[in-house]
Amino acid sequence: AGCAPPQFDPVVDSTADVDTSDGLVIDGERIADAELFEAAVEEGRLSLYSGYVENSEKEVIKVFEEDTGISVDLVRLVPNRLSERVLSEQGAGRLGADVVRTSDFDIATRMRDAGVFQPHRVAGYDELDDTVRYFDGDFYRVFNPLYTFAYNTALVDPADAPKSWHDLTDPRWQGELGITQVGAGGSSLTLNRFQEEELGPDFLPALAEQNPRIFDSSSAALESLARGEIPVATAVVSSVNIAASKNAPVNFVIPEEGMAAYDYFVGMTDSAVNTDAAELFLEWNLSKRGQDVFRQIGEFPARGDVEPPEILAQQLPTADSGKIVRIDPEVLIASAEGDQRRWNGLFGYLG
Amino acid sequence: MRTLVRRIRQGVPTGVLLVVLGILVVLPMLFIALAAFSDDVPRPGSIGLDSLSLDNFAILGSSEALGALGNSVFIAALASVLAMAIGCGLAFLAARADVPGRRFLYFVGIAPMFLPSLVGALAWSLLGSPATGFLNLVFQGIGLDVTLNIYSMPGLIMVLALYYAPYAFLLVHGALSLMNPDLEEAAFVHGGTRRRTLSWVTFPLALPAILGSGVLIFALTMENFPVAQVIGNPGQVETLPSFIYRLMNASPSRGTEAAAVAITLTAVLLIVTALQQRAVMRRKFTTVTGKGVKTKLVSLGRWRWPLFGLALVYFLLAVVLPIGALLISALQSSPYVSSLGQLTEPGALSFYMIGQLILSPDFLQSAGNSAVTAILAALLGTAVSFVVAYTVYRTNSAGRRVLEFVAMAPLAVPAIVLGLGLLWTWLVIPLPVYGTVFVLVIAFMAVFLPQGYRGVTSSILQVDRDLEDSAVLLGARRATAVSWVTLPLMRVGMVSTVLLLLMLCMRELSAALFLFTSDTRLLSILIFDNYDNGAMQGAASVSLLYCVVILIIALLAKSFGAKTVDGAR
Amino acid sequence: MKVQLENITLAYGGAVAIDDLDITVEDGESLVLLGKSGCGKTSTMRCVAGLETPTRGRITIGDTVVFDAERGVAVPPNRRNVGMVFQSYAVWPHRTIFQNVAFPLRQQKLPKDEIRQRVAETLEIVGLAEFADRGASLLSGGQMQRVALARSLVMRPSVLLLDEPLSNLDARLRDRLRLELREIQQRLNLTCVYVTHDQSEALALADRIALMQGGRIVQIDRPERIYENPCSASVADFLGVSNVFSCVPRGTAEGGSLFGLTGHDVEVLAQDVPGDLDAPKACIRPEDIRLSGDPLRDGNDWLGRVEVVAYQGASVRYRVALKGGPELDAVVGKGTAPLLEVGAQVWASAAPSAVQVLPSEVRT
Amino acid sequence: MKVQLENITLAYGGAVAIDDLDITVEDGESLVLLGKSGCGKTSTMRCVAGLETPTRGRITIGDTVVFDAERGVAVPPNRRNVGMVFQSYAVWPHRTIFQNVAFPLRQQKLPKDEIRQRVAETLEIVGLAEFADRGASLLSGGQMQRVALARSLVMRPSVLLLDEPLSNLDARLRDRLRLELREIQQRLNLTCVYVTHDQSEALALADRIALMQGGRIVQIDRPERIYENPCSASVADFLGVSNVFSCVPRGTAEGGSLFGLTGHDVEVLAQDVPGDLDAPKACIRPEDIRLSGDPLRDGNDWLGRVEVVAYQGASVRYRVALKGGPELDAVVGKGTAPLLEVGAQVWASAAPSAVQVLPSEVRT
Ligand SMILES: Nc1ncnc2c1ncn2[C@@H]1O[C@H](COP(=O)(O)OP(=O)(O)OP(=O)(O)O)[C@@H](O)[C@H]1O
Ligand SMILES: Nc1ncnc2c1ncn2[C@@H]1O[C@H](COP(=O)(O)OP(=O)(O)OP(=O)(O)O)[C@@H](O)[C@H]1O
Ligand SMILES: [Mg+2]
Ligand SMILES: [Mg+2]
Repeated sequence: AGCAPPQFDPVVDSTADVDTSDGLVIDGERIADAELFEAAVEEGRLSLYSGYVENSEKEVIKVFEEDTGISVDLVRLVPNRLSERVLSEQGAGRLGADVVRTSDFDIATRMRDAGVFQPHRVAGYDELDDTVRYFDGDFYRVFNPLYTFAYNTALVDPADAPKSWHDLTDPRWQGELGITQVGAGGSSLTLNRFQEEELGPDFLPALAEQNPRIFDSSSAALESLARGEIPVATAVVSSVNIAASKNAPVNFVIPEEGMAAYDYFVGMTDSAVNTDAAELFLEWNLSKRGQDVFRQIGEFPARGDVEPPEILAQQLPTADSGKIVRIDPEVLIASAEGDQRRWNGLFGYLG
Repeated sequence: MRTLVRRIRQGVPTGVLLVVLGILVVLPMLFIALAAFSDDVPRPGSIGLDSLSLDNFAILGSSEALGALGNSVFIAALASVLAMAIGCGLAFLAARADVPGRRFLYFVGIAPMFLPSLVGALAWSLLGSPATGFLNLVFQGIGLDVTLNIYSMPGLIMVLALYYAPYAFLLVHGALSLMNPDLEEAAFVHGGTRRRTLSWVTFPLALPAILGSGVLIFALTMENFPVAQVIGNPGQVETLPSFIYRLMNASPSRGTEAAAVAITLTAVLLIVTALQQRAVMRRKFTTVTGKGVKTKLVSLGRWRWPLFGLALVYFLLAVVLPIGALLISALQSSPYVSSLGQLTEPGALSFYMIGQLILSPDFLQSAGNSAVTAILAALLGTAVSFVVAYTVYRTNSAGRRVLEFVAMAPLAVPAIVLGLGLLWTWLVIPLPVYGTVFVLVIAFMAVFLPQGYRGVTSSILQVDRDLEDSAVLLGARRATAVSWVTLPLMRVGMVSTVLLLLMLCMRELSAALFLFTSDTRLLSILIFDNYDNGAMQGAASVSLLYCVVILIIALLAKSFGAKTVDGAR
Repeated sequence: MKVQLENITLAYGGAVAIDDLDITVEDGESLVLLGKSGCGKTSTMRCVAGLETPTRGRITIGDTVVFDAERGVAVPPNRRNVGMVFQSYAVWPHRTIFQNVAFPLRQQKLPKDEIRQRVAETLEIVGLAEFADRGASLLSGGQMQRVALARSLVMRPSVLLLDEPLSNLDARLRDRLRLELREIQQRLNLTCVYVTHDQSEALALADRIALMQGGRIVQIDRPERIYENPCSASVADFLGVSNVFSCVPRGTAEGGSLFGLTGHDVEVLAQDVPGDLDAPKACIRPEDIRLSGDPLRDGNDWLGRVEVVAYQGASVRYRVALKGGPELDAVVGKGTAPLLEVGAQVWASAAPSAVQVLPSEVRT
Repeated sequence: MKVQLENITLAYGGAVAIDDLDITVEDGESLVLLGKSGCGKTSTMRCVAGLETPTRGRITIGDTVVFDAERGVAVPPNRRNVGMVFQSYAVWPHRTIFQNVAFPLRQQKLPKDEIRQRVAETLEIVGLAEFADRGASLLSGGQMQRVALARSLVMRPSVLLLDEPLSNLDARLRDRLRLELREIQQRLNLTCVYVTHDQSEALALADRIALMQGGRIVQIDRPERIYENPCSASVADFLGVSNVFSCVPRGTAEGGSLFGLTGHDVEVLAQDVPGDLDAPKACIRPEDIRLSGDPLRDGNDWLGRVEVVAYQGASVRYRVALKGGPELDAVVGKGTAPLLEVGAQVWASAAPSAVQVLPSEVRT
């Protein structure tokens, strides 16, 4: 043992050309005019309630704070509990957040119905397509984590690794797979819908036949994968990226059939105190600069004009390649109950 | 009329208590009850009785729920029995036996509490996972052909028992320290063997503590989620806590159904409490009388060393191995270990991350928050518990039986569900505490009231009332008499209770989740976030530091005086 | 201060321990409660002290009503200024003897010096001066009892309740403390209620004796009087009259009334017998029986045989089986007669004035 | 079974409670331990029972050495078959009376029926038959003490240790239980060690009495003998001889030796005085003093004045201030003399044979 820092590669490279002489301009892109920027700096801080993965959100905040000098107070909860808390605080008129970030369209709309959000039109509002902006700017989709599967590189030679979802049903992986149960949140539901829609009705039964180990959350699955308890598991690209950056012997696969992309939304609250800082945060999130940070973490950016990321030396396909499958929120909500029941039945799972 | 006035006057203290407990416990529970009977979650702003229904209870009839319940009951029963055996045994050794190193055994008894069950479970999954567990690597290394699989029913039971034994230890240790050897000697003289004396006099006299901790452990293992998730889940052992977790985490969330399950659990637990209350109220357990207490150690003869050895084995399993595993995992630069040899390679282990962590403002802030919250909650919680216990067992005020049930009720509700009730309560109550550390203190007091109450009760029952009454007759006010006679006599029990609450508060996660803010994050949240991020190394590092923090606080608390009661010296 | 209990009834759970009890203890009086084990003595004291809540009745101390079930009055114990020595001692095991004894003075907020001095004095009285700094549970039984006594004495309450305060002390010490107690009680004009099972203690300490039976007072009077005139055979029995026999009236004879002992062939002559008694019993104190070689011919004379001889220090106790009659206890002063052997034939005699014929019980 | 203690020394912390003690209790004998509060009686019993570990010495019960400090033998209490009634009762509060009493029989693994029957018998003896199913802590003090007694009696141990087993019982009950105890002890040929502070109890129960002082035995003998011939003035004092006066020899006179009471003008004639005593004291029992209007002229006659009259039931106790001398206690049987008033002039007389001159202490 020693005290030297281990060789960790930082996930996000935040070097950029930041110019605050007249508003906020980063790498040539004007993110805020002078008026907004000064007002935001005047407020100096903002409160963010987020359901996004803690470490990643912290990377984002770090870059934002470097760029603007505004500090962000983070309350981080998994999306479900976040929703519970936001709705309760909202109901009592004591919502403490200026900005809320959450996954799941269902959660975001329920918050909206409760009057959590106030509309704000970002600079490039008109150029954004309808899968990004919602309800006149009540909230925006900012990025999509990509759900695929990953393997332990110490146990599985990249050459032998499964290349497609259907490879997972190969007898070779009998008892060697880890998956996350369908009820673990919106991400699991999205993956499930993707599997049903894209891989055919026989895929899940076949997967169940493999007798996979079922985890209650994707983080637990990834943890086991990194430790080598299971060689292959379903996983989210950004999480794999972060784990790998901490020397975990893991890598993900870009399957032939594509991967499931679920949504993350962000919006400014109706009760926001630091309105200018909150607006600036939204602008920054949807700017090329912000989108680039998400990209580096391993998320698929929402803006069409930002390149898909290159993660762990693998270039992710573009949005129009057909390999990034986003499920329509309405469809997802409509089929959630049936999907869960079928999944539980197939995998003999309680829930 | 006068009688009425007297009734009211006599009722006032109980009334005040009922109000305090009402806000602390009953209101959150009411919210949960309401949720259980509503179609929609009754959040502040949308509380109403218009959507009442019994639909949520349908879930109880599902085969999944029944299966999970059956599993849980089985696991909780076995784990409780095992934990009780370990805890009571250790408590006896540390409090009453002439084993070598008694002080050390006290430490052994409480040390596992330093490891939150989540951390303990993680550590054991590091140690005993069939593929890469350190123990299995060791077995391989020395050529043993055994594979330990912690991901199994026995594994789950073992880990639960290991980490819940300290509950029994603390409560029973308090009770055994207050034993009057005359009572034991009488059995010994009248032909009872040592073992018989223990089982006829010593342990039955500690019955309030034993039953009390039994109820606690049973209820807590029944709803413990972290161990169920980390150990049970990979082994596909379905339990009630995973079930509730899934209900809470489902998308959309099925909070009302979780509440229904919780309410049912509450009902069951109230019955258990009633049974226990009957057993305790019917008999007397006074061991400290006005005719003197001369604490005396029981001589174990040739069993001294073997029993000490057993205690060491427990220490090894519950503390040394897990801490070792955590240490390795906090230091190692890659989470993946295929053989132990790999760890000796240069650069495989590094203190850098831990160092970084200690200095990080995140850690420092949450450590401070945790310490402040836990100390406040432990002290206040013990105080409230004492007042409740005193009212229940030392006064005739009307409604004291009810107090006991109220005090025990939070036990039945999984903390995550209770956390919701607390959130709603403190959003609705017009006091400026929401969003401050105080709301966490209050929440912890509510969540751990049963533990505190049980801890205090068992020792209050052992002190003869005459001792306190005589002080009152000699001119002291009741409060003076309590602080001069009763409290000092109960000192061991009280310190145990404070310690217990302290450690529970330090590690409590679920109840805090809905109430913390960016300024009032706690260490436990930091650990959970790290784990949830898949950053096992971070989780392990925080856990280690966290153990150190708890250790320091616990040692401080202990040095405030868990001496035994045997005459002023 | 005068202590008055009226119609007090106390029940533990279902069991009635005190049953509609009335007593008055006069100001400065020392009242001894006598009664069988379990008859309710301790319970009565606890009611006076305020440690139990009777279901009915009223208790007055001095001019203050400290308890009244009907009006809902219940003054807490610490404001009644009542001291109590507990039967169970209630010595605080976690304190030193000094701390135990100094406690009531601390409560009265006396200056340190005075406390130290008064505690020292009191410890001197009970003979524990050298133990002041010893932990209170590191004592022998009798020493603990003395701590309990000292603690109540040092307080100088207006009413002192003593529940067998000397039961575990040796005779000499008991004698001495009894005198001290009496002296203190009279000097400070304390009102005392005292429970003891020691006959001579009762007699030495009491201004009046109250006899309890089954939660009630059956007789209350000055010691000599209660001793000379027990109101029933069971009281007499309790006061040490060991010869108690059922009897039936056989009319009057010269010098008194004649009674036949039920189930026996023996007759008894008694003086001053009240009319029609309910289940009459003849009671004769063992000290009033004379044993000798010849009948005395001035009252009752029975022939008998010595069955048991028990040496009692200053006296000898005989058990004599009467011919055709019951066994009789007789106590004979050591110097007053030659020792008899077991088996000896003797005449047992008793003056008719020494025979009391009493109702078996009195209804109260 | 014979119990033998040799050279037993026991210390609590630093304080020596028993100091090089030797006693032998013969098989079937009932030995009463008498001594001041705190002299080591309880400690001695605890050593026999095996509850304390002496620092030195040897204890034999029957033929078995149960303790030997040198050879490191220490048989645990449960294998000594010794019963003990604790001074603090040690009744198990969480059990019923039946359970308390049945415990020793359960340990002997007797059949249920026999247990039930023997417990019922024993509870009958102590008068608690109707309480069998009551919780043991819901009793009065005396009732608890009887439970403790019953528990030891039912066991029929080979050695029975009784530490003031009747101290909280009323006189009648105590009398009865004392007889029962004696009867059981003799029937079962039990070896008994008994601590009591009640003189008549000691005399009634003891085959021999052992007098303890400061952790040692100072005299051990048959009751009459120890009573008639105390070995020292302090023993005499302890045995109820309340008239003890320092004196100096003044040579012999007709009918005995003459002594002057130190500090007084009064002389005492005594018979059978051994030669050169260390700090001699004259001891006269109060029962041996005669009070009358005239001097007796056949021994000691002192003029005095009655100071205190105390009524004692069967007798009256006077305190008489002798002219030019100390105060004298006299106990006079009730019937034997007319009652004297306070202030009356009387002659106090004592036969020279009733005056014992003894050394103040004996060194052992
Ligand atoms: N646990 C103890 N620690 C220290 N000293 C003790 C302890 N128990 C008793 N002693 C001391 O030892 C001496 C003898 O005690 P023991 O109990 O044998 O007396 P005892 O003769 O039974 O007196 P009593 O008649 O008052 O019961 C006493 O002076 C007492 O103070
Ligand atoms: N805590 C209790 N619960 C139930 N019954 C009780 C309790 N305490 C006493 N008793 C009963 O009440 C009656 C009176 O008890 P109390 O203690 O007054 O008797 P006592 O006259 O003091 O007797 P003793 O001389 O034996 O001390 C007894 O029959 C006893 O069994
Ligand atoms: Mg009593
Ligand atoms: Mg003793």
